[in-house]
Amino acid sequence: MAADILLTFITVVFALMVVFSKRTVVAAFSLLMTLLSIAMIYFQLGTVFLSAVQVLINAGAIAILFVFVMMLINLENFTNNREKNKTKLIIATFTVLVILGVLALVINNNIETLSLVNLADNSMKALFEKLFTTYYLPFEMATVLLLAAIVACVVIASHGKKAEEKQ
Amino acid sequence: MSIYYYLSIFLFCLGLLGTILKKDLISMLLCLELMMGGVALLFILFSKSTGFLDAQLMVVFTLIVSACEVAVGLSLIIALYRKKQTIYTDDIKIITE
Amino acid sequence: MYENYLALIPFFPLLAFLLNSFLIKNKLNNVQTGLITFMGLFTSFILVIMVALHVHQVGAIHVKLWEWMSYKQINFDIHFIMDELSVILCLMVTGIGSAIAFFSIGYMEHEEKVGKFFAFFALFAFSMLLLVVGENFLVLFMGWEGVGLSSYLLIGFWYEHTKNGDAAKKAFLANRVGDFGMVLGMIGYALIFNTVSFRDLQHPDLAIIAANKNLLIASSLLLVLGVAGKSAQIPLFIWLPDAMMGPTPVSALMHAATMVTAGIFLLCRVSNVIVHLSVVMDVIAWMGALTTLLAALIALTQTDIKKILAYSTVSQLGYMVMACGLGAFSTGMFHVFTHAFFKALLFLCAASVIYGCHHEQNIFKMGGLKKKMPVTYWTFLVGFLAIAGIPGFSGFFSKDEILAMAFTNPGNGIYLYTIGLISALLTAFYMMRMLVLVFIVPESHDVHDQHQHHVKEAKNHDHHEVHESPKVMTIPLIILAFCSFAAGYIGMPHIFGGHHYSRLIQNFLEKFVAPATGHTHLTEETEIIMMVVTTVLILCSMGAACYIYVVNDHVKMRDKLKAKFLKLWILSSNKFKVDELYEAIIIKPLYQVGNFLVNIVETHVVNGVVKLVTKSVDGSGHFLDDTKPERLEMGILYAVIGLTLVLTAVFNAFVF
Amino acid sequence: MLEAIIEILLKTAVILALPLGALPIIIHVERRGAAFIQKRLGPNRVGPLGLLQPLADVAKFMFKEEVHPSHVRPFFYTAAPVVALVVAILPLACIPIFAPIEIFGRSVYPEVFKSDMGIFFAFAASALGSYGILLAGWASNNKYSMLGAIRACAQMVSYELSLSTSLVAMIFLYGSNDIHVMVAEQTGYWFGFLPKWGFFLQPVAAMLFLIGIFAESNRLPFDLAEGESEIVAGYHIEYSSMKFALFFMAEYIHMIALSALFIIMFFGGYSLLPGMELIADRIPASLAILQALSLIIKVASMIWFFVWVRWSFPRFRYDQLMNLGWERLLPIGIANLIVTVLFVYFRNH
Repeated sequence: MAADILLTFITVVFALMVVFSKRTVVAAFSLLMTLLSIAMIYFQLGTVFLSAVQVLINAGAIAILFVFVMMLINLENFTNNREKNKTKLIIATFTVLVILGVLALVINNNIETLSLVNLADNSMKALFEKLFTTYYLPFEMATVLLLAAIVACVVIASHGKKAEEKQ
Repeated sequence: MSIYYYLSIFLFCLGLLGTILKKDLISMLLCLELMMGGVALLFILFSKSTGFLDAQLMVVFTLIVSACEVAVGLSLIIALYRKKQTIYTDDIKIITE
Repeated sequence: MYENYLALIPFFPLLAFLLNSFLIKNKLNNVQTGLITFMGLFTSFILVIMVALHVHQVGAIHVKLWEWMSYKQINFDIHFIMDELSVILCLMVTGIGSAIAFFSIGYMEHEEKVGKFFAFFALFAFSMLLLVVGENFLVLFMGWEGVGLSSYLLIGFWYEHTKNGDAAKKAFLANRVGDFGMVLGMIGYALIFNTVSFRDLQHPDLAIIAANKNLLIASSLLLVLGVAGKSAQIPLFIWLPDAMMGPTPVSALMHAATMVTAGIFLLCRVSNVIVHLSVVMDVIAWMGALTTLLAALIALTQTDIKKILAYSTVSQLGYMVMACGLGAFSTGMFHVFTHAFFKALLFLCAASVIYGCHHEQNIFKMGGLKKKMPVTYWTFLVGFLAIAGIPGFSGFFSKDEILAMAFTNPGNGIYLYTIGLISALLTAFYMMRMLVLVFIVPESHDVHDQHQHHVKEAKNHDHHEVHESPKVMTIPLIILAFCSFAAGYIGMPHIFGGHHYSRLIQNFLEKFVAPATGHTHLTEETEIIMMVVTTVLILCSMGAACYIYVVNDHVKMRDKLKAKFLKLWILSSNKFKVDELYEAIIIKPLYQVGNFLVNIVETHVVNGVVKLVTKSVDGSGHFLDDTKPERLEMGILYAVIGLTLVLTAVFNAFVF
Repeated sequence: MLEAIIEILLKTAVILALPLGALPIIIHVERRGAAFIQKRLGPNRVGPLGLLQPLADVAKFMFKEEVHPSHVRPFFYTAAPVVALVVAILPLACIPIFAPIEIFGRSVYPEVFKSDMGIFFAFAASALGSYGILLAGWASNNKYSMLGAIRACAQMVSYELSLSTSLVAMIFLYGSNDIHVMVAEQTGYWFGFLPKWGFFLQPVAAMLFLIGIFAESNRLPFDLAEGESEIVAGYHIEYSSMKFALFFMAEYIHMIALSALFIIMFFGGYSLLPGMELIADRIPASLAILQALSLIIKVASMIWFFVWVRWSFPRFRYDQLMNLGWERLLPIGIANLIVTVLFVYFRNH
């Protein structure tokens, strides 16, 4: 139980830093830390492979992309002189709190059923055999999606460059 | 284990709030990533409590989707930056040139 | 062996149709296409003769080609039958058909696109054979429709002039109305008797007839509507006179000999059933009688040669339907048989007259053709004598038998007899009038000059001299003249024919058709008296016609007559205003309903609703759209709010 | 619970001691090797044969003046080297030195973090390597270091592909991603003399992994990050003394970890070298030590190979580098993957 609380605390702290930090690079690295702490939670929950995957993909690739792009655009030296729109802040926080309340209600009402743990054998082999049998179509769709994403990135990124060369 | 449920919805809502409050596009994308983390965690928790293991596969798929989304999102931001030299949402209101 | 001959009979006209229309795309000249159709019809004519002889000895033969579909226990299959009834009609269709095909080779020689004409001709023959040879309602109806279609195509052959197109459309629509009744009647019969095949209907189960009497009467009356449509009876006869717009051989073949008899053929097919329904029989009888009288009256004042013949066909058809109505189906069929010959003959003579006078159809403009077109004159004379009912010719035998049947019919026979007699006299009168005006009376000069003047403008080729039509047209005329003379003798009444020669065709027909029952016996003497009386009256009416039109100048006489019976004359000349009547009763109200729907319902109700919807959506759109520049984040916020609302609504069990 | 903690602490001590202890030797080997290749003597003044030279270097780094430039982003500037080192050491946690042995009635696993996902975790940790460099480059807030960091990061991210494809190919081949199973698969000989190493089974995957390692650890043909001649030592320009030493250590440990992975997959990990079975059969107790020894020898030879390659290949240009990574190695990797999958499929059926 102690480990649970500790990990949740860490994740919450870093999550808050992501949202409320002034500088975006700080936000990016705190996102990295949140993702790593989520990986730790996975590990603690027993799904070891997923934590490895989480570290490898989320922390290892996506977060890097963020920092990478931030450095490319050197976001830092932007003067952030935009005025803080008070009314928007209030409305947004209010509605988000309402949504949070609704979700909390959902969990509160069925916390008993949710928290009992019935561990099926979660050996990775059995689980991932399922990936290639019952979920074969989504798996193929995912590959197609990835391919499309790669092509999209190449096109979008290079498109801009071509325009530049023309000028 | 039950505290993680609250954590996941907290992450989700925080990400949502961040997406709304943030000024520039990249941090919005960041917060989106945060929401994704929250959802994935919820998947795992449900798979543990109901014993339905396939949910863990869903996490893999959400990861894939979030990876694609981030990749395309960031390349769009770069292209946008090249064109408009700014990625603050206030400046990108006008769609036409 | 004879079964495959039977199967092949309709095949040859179909082959001719296909050859003419698809395979040989106007590479052939007119004569070759004509020959193809003629050969098609002639071969099937020979087949019909062979099968007919076989049927004469053995009785009906039938062949099933293939199963089409079956519904509950009714199975619809393409099934041909050659029984006594269809033998007669097949002979007529193929025989007269090939004669007319031969004739129209000559007649249509100078037209363009004649390949198309002969293709439709063959199509008509094929569908008519289907109709006749069909063993069940299905095949009959296929033929029925095919015939309707080809009549539309042939009437509208010269579709360049809108009048021909309209006439074709009118024919088709009238037929459609009839077909509508026909289909419902067929369905009624199928449901009641659980079969569509005529062999079952030949010996219907009386219990069934008694059980659903009303439904049976209703469907039979609907069938009668179909008959009226096809055989141009009272309600739906308007299309036949207009059908004269087509080429004359077409009117000869279809609107005289074969197609119009389809209605009577249908009545004979279901005769065994409707015989037990006295109501239906009376309706048929009275319909026939009234049509005969009306058509004869109108024919009196017509000036177009083909219109007169058309109305005379309508009145003769009225005779046949009246015969069927009286229960004497075989007599009706006998009259169909004889009428086909002399009416086809008359039409072909008219055709050769028109051909000779360079497409002039008004009888007052013709005159004195006796010397110029002798062969046509003599054949026309034979036809005239037959239709008028002069003893010795075919018309006399069949028409008098009908009148005798009417006379002996217990119920309202006597009234029908008088109407029949009057219309016979009128027939004789207007036929004489036509004969005299076209052939005997010398051409009047003023009319003649006008005629010449008209000819010079229209045609600048060869001299306007009227000449006899070529050999290819006169040979069929002679053949048909002989047939129309001889056809009567196979159905002679007892008096002349003695024991085993009399009523040959009627007895042969009665093997299938319901025999005439319930007629009081006619003694020999009364029969002879009746014959003498009718012939004397006919001769008087012919004399009257001669006196009026030949003895003194017909122009002065016409004016005097017109003055005396002015109102009657006007009424009859413009066809008793039947078209205008239909116009007023059916067509105008339809237009009014249409206008009402368009002006009131359309503009206010439908558009109104549509405007309402668009206005509301547009309005609500504006309501939500806050004028400030659209903020990206607020968009996301609204989306998420919406999502949560939906989800809470859907999963409220979990939430509360 | 207590024994577990003690056991983990003991193991981490061993795991840390080995590379850190070996570090000075590696540096020395590096410098002497470079000299040897360039036909010069190299450091042999300090102590016998110059063996004490590394100690001298370490002392140098420690006592150098700690320069802390003002224009630097303070927190991230100091955090970068620490992150780099930590991330470099993490993969070592799951690399076993010898087969699990029976002591005091319990079977003890050599690696600190025992899981059947061992190779994955090592690989994931090495993927985090680029953070150290990115942080350093960005924190030191000058153009050259930023450029160096971006290049290094791009290179590491793209060469992860070739690493992962060959890794997956090998996992297919061995049928599981537990390192012990992999090593068990590779013990024994083909035709009597050839050891059953992954290298002979899958030379293509081996080459890919090797190139990947060089790129990941920014070693020479790919050391665009600290290309001295172009961008003046890349991302760790602003770093002086100890922080620079940390970066240095991180790089070397990362190199050791990656070569250890390479050895596990392609050279049989801790499986005994050809001559060693004879000794092992005679003294069963010594099996673990011999296995550890063979692993260390293999890693040492790998390090020497690094040094050798460093001083014999010219540096790649950036576009050549990227071209090689994406348009050459990736297709080969995927093709190899497909071939192995088919091979494994037919082998099993």
